[in-house]
Amino acid sequence: MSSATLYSVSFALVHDVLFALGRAVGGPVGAALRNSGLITGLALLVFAGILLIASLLNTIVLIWYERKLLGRFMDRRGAMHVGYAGLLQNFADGLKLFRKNTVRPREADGLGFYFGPTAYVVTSIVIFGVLPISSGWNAGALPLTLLLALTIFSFAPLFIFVSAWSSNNKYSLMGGLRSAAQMIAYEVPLLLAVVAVVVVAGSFDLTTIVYEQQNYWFWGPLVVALIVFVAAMLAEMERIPFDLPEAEAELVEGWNTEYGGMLFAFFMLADYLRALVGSILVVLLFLGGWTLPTWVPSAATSFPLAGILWFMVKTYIVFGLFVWVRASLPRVRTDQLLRVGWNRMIPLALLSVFLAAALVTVRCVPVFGCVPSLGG
Amino acid sequence: MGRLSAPEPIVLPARAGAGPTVPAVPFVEIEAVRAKEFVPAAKEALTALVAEQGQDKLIRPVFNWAGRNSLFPLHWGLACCAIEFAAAFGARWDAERFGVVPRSSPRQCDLMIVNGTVTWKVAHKLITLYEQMPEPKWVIAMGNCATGGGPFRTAYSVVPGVDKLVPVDIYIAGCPPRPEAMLDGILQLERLIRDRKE
Amino acid sequence: MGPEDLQRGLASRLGAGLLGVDAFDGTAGRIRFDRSVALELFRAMREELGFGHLSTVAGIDWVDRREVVYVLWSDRALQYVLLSTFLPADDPKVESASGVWPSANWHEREAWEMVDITFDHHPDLRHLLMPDGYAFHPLLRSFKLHEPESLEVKVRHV
Amino acid sequence: MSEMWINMGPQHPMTHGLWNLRVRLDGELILDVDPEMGYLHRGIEKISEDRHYNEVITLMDRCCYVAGMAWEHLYILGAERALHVTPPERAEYLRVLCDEFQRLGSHLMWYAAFVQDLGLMSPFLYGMRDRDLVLDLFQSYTGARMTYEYMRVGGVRNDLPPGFTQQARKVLDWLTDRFREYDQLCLGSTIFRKRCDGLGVLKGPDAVRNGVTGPMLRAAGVKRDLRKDRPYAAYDRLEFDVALADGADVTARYLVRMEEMRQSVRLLRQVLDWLDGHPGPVVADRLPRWLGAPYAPVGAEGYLLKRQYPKGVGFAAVEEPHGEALAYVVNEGGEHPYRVKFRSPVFANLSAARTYLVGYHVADIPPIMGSVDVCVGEVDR
Amino acid sequence: MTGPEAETATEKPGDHPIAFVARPMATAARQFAKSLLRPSTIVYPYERLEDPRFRAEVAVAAGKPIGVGPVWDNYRGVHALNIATCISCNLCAFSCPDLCIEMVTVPGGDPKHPKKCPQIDYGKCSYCGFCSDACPEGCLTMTTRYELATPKRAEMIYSPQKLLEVFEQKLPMNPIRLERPENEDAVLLDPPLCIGCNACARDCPTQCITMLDVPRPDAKAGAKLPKRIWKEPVVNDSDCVRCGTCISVCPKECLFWGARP
Repeated sequence: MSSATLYSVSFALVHDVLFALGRAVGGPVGAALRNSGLITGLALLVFAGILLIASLLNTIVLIWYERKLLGRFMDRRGAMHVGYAGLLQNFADGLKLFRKNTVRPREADGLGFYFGPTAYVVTSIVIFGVLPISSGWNAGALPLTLLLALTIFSFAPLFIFVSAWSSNNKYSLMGGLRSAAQMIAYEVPLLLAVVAVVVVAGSFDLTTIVYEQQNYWFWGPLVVALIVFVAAMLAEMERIPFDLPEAEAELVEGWNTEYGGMLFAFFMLADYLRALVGSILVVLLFLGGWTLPTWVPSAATSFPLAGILWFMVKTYIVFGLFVWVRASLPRVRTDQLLRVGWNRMIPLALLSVFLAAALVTVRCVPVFGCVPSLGG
Repeated sequence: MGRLSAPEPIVLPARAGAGPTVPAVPFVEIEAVRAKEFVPAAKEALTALVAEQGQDKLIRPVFNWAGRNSLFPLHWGLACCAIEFAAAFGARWDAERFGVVPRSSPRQCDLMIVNGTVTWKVAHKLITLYEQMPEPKWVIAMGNCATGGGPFRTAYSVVPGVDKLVPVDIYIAGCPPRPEAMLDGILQLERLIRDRKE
Repeated sequence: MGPEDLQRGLASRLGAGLLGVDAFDGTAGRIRFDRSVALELFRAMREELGFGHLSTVAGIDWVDRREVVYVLWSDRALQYVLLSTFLPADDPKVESASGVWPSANWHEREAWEMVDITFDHHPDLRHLLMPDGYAFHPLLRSFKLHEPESLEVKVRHV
Repeated sequence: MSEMWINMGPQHPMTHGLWNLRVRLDGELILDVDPEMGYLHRGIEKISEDRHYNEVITLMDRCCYVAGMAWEHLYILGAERALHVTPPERAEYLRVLCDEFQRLGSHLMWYAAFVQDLGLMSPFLYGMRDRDLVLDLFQSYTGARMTYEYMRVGGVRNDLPPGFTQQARKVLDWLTDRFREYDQLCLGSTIFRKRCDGLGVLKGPDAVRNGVTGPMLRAAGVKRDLRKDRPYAAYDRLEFDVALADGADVTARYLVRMEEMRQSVRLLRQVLDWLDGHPGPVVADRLPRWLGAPYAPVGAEGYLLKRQYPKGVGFAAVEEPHGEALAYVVNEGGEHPYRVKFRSPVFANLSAARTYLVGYHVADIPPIMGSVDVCVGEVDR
Repeated sequence: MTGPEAETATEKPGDHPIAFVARPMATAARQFAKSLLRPSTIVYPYERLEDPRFRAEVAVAAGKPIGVGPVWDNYRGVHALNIATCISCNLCAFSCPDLCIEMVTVPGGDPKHPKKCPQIDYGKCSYCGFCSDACPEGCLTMTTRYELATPKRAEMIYSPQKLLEVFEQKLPMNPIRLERPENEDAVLLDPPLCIGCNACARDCPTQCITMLDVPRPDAKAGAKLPKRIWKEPVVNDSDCVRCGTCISVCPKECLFWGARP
């Protein structure tokens, strides 16, 4: 599968099926079925469907994973009675929220109230279109996938603020403001940390970045960038210790205070989609993507879908780290958060860029790669 | 006076409703302990499909299954029972096992657990919160104060029973009820939802 | 510090307003005073005798008159002292202590609300525990509780 | 953003109970606060006037639901003075045992609620889990987890069951280990220190002027602990130190409460040793006739008392987990108290809210109010 | 981490920022490792605290804070009533601070003395245990049953028969019982008021009052003798349960509590 992209696979699938159908039907209908435009369209649909289902399923499993993990951190069991070990818990939650009435407050702005969460979840899903999950498992060979992914990723504060403002609640508004301030503040170090990776890898294409890590993973030489990236990503994902916009203790539920039913499900879904994207980006940029260190026996990578498997394992381990942080650290305050963002994170990120540039300049990257990284 | 007479040796008899005493269960089985209950439910739904009883019969069990397994109670504490309510979410009882996760915003809740004394001063706020919860929604009157005013029902400021303000689905007696009793109330509510005809 | 010390310390300053100092179990004594010297007594207690902490203000309804009891604590003497004054039931007014001890604010609001004792020059005498506009004073002896039978729950079968 | 009032409560995750903190904000800066109480006012003082002396105990447990034993003790001390009853010595030690276990339980509950306010998720669960052990001990000798109805005028209801002291020691050992863990999770965390240092500062003179008592006052460096200054029950025969800190901020209150828990463990070990070696009666011999029986018939017409019993006024003060609590019990010779007045420490601590909240940010409200340890039941009564 | 390290944590805040974030994370990770296979959760409807295996363990067993030890039976839950030994003395209803106990007639009494047993409304009961402390015969006790959730308010009212069912389940009962005080009050008589009406002896639940003949006092000149039958109640103190029924039915208020000389 490594030679084909996900789109080419779905294209071939649709192509074969439609041609077989067309031949079987014959006549003008059959000819119409073999129309290339129809094939392209259907292939896109299949592709999008696979992406959608894969990302949604992964998100739901991710929520379950977090709940179970958090449970163990807290000396309890977590969801366990719905399905085996609570695996169906989130399906129950989703179905229930689907059936719930959605109440729009009378004073809320109708357009923004519905548009915000919908756009938030849609943009969060779209990111998966450009993320390579294994070699070739993405929308295709776009040269700027990393930039595209981060661009879509940074739409979120806009939609959060729209939904917060339009729900006409003081807590929502404060949550939305905090969210916007925080996301914008941490956008800069996030991008600067990415720049460090880009400088070393020499490409904006995520697939290329992963292939650049065939010999050594980037977390060794770019450890400063990794720290900045993870911290900024925690802030972007609005997880503890940076979950101020949803700070339950002071702002009831933050910017989704007024949302219930399916719109609330959208918010939860989008939050975890973004968490998934964050973990995936960490894996892609610093942990070698779907590749394994060279000392691993080749049997571990030779079976079908091995790339995807190792990729998911890495992603879930990274997300487990986020959960660990969530289980053990308190929340920071807005001013502290912003001060850390502007005063600490950006200099650190600039330092990491400088380091990366220095590394590339003196061409000593492999030396660094050998010492601390697993991917020697 | 007031001395302790020698307690007799304690023998736990077999108990009606307590279920068999479970020996130490291995990890894999205890996680599946309730999953086994879903098999009959799935069978029922399939039977309905086979018998072509109509969409209604098929979809309702699915949604009722979803509804009863993800009850989000409103996160608020009125009085004593709120402490036991919190204890039920603590490590020892862990109500989240049943998918019960407290939410702070009434918009996201489908269960209001009235855990304490309701005074007339808070009554209209309680009604507002109830009305802010989207349908379908349920109310559990936890403890005697919510059920009927409890020890304070003669007082001038206490509502003698929250059922005077909002419709109550489950009453849990106790002053305050143990966390187990609260979980028992939630399980009873799940039974109610299972048999619900929308 | 005992009742005699208190008597000695206060007599000159208060004169006839000091009605007496009794021994009281668990405290340095109970000072009975006339409400006309209330503010003077408060100041003397705080500034001269060092009772810097006002614990509570309790109103008691004796049907024909009302009593206000102030409980003070001195960190120096490590003792409580009670101040007690009686007010006529038709004019239950006394000077507010909240100018001397800011902590008296809420206690006096509660006493006003529950036992209907008006505190002159109180900065913020409004309802504390009952809703605004509640017209009764529940801790008066004339205020009766519900009969339990009148509250029988009408069972609603849902 | 222009100035606005927001209502934090009555249903708000910060409040931990039913009250409403009205906050005037400029952006996120607090300009003014106005706590609005009374949402849980149950008229306990009024109902007490219609109840028999021993039956008021059931109300005391529910008055402050995280520190029921301390309030039982408070009321019982007041009632005993009003009725001229002296409890036996073993009952006094048992009361200290109850008080200190209650202090542990209350402070653990405070810890759980406080860290939850800060966004710390797992310590909340640890606090609740360890508090359940204390409640188990309570249950093993009183029969209930939170509403004990254990103390009686003139003593306590029953003696400890056999084997209690060994179990209690095991729980104390477990808790001592956990305290270290708590400190690592909170004090060991940079974010915690950054959040809590210099927050909610209430200096000693301000605290005294505003009637603030308890751990909040001791965190401001004022050494006032009624157990030491004005010993009641058996505290004068036990060794312990008063927990003190001088930061006057949220961290100082945290330190004081953690130290108090350690001191409680120390006290409890002494009390358990004493109880092991000194069996005896737990109820006084000389009680008023209608208190002599373990039961207390009231409300029955014809329960005639041919004799008027001596009148009296009882005044008692105990160091409750939240601070200084007072009871003023007026006995007019009847079966019911004529008037019962309680002084709740949290009532005074809350009334000073303006002094320690104004000037901070809205995100600071939960930790500050968490460090105050609000129990609405005893504020509103 | 051991004690000294924790001490340094409290003493020197602020240095080593990374280590200070790592310390809470290490604590959480240790807890994670401890609870990986067996968290301290009790899987409630399937495991219960009153199961012997939790009760056998002491409070803190094997590093897990579960199990309440062997004294769970003190818990005050639903009452159990042994109707057979109930003497209808009303003491439980008298002593109830919440007035949740009502005495209702049950079959089994004779028409003169209808047998009345407590009916308890658990929607009002505060589980204080005053009633079972007051019960002189030990027939009303509190058990460890606590599950009382019901969709109908009326189901919370337990009739004597339902309480009997609880009794027949042989649940563990509160073993701590109070002994009667030695210097208890007794029912005393004020003879000049007594008219010998027999009401007290008739209504006494333990039949401990007997009406005995007393000599008629000599009439003094001019003195008016009270109208009375010349019988007076004599109370057998060892049988008396101090329920006060006699005092409450006495039409002349001539019985009262007091110390017997």
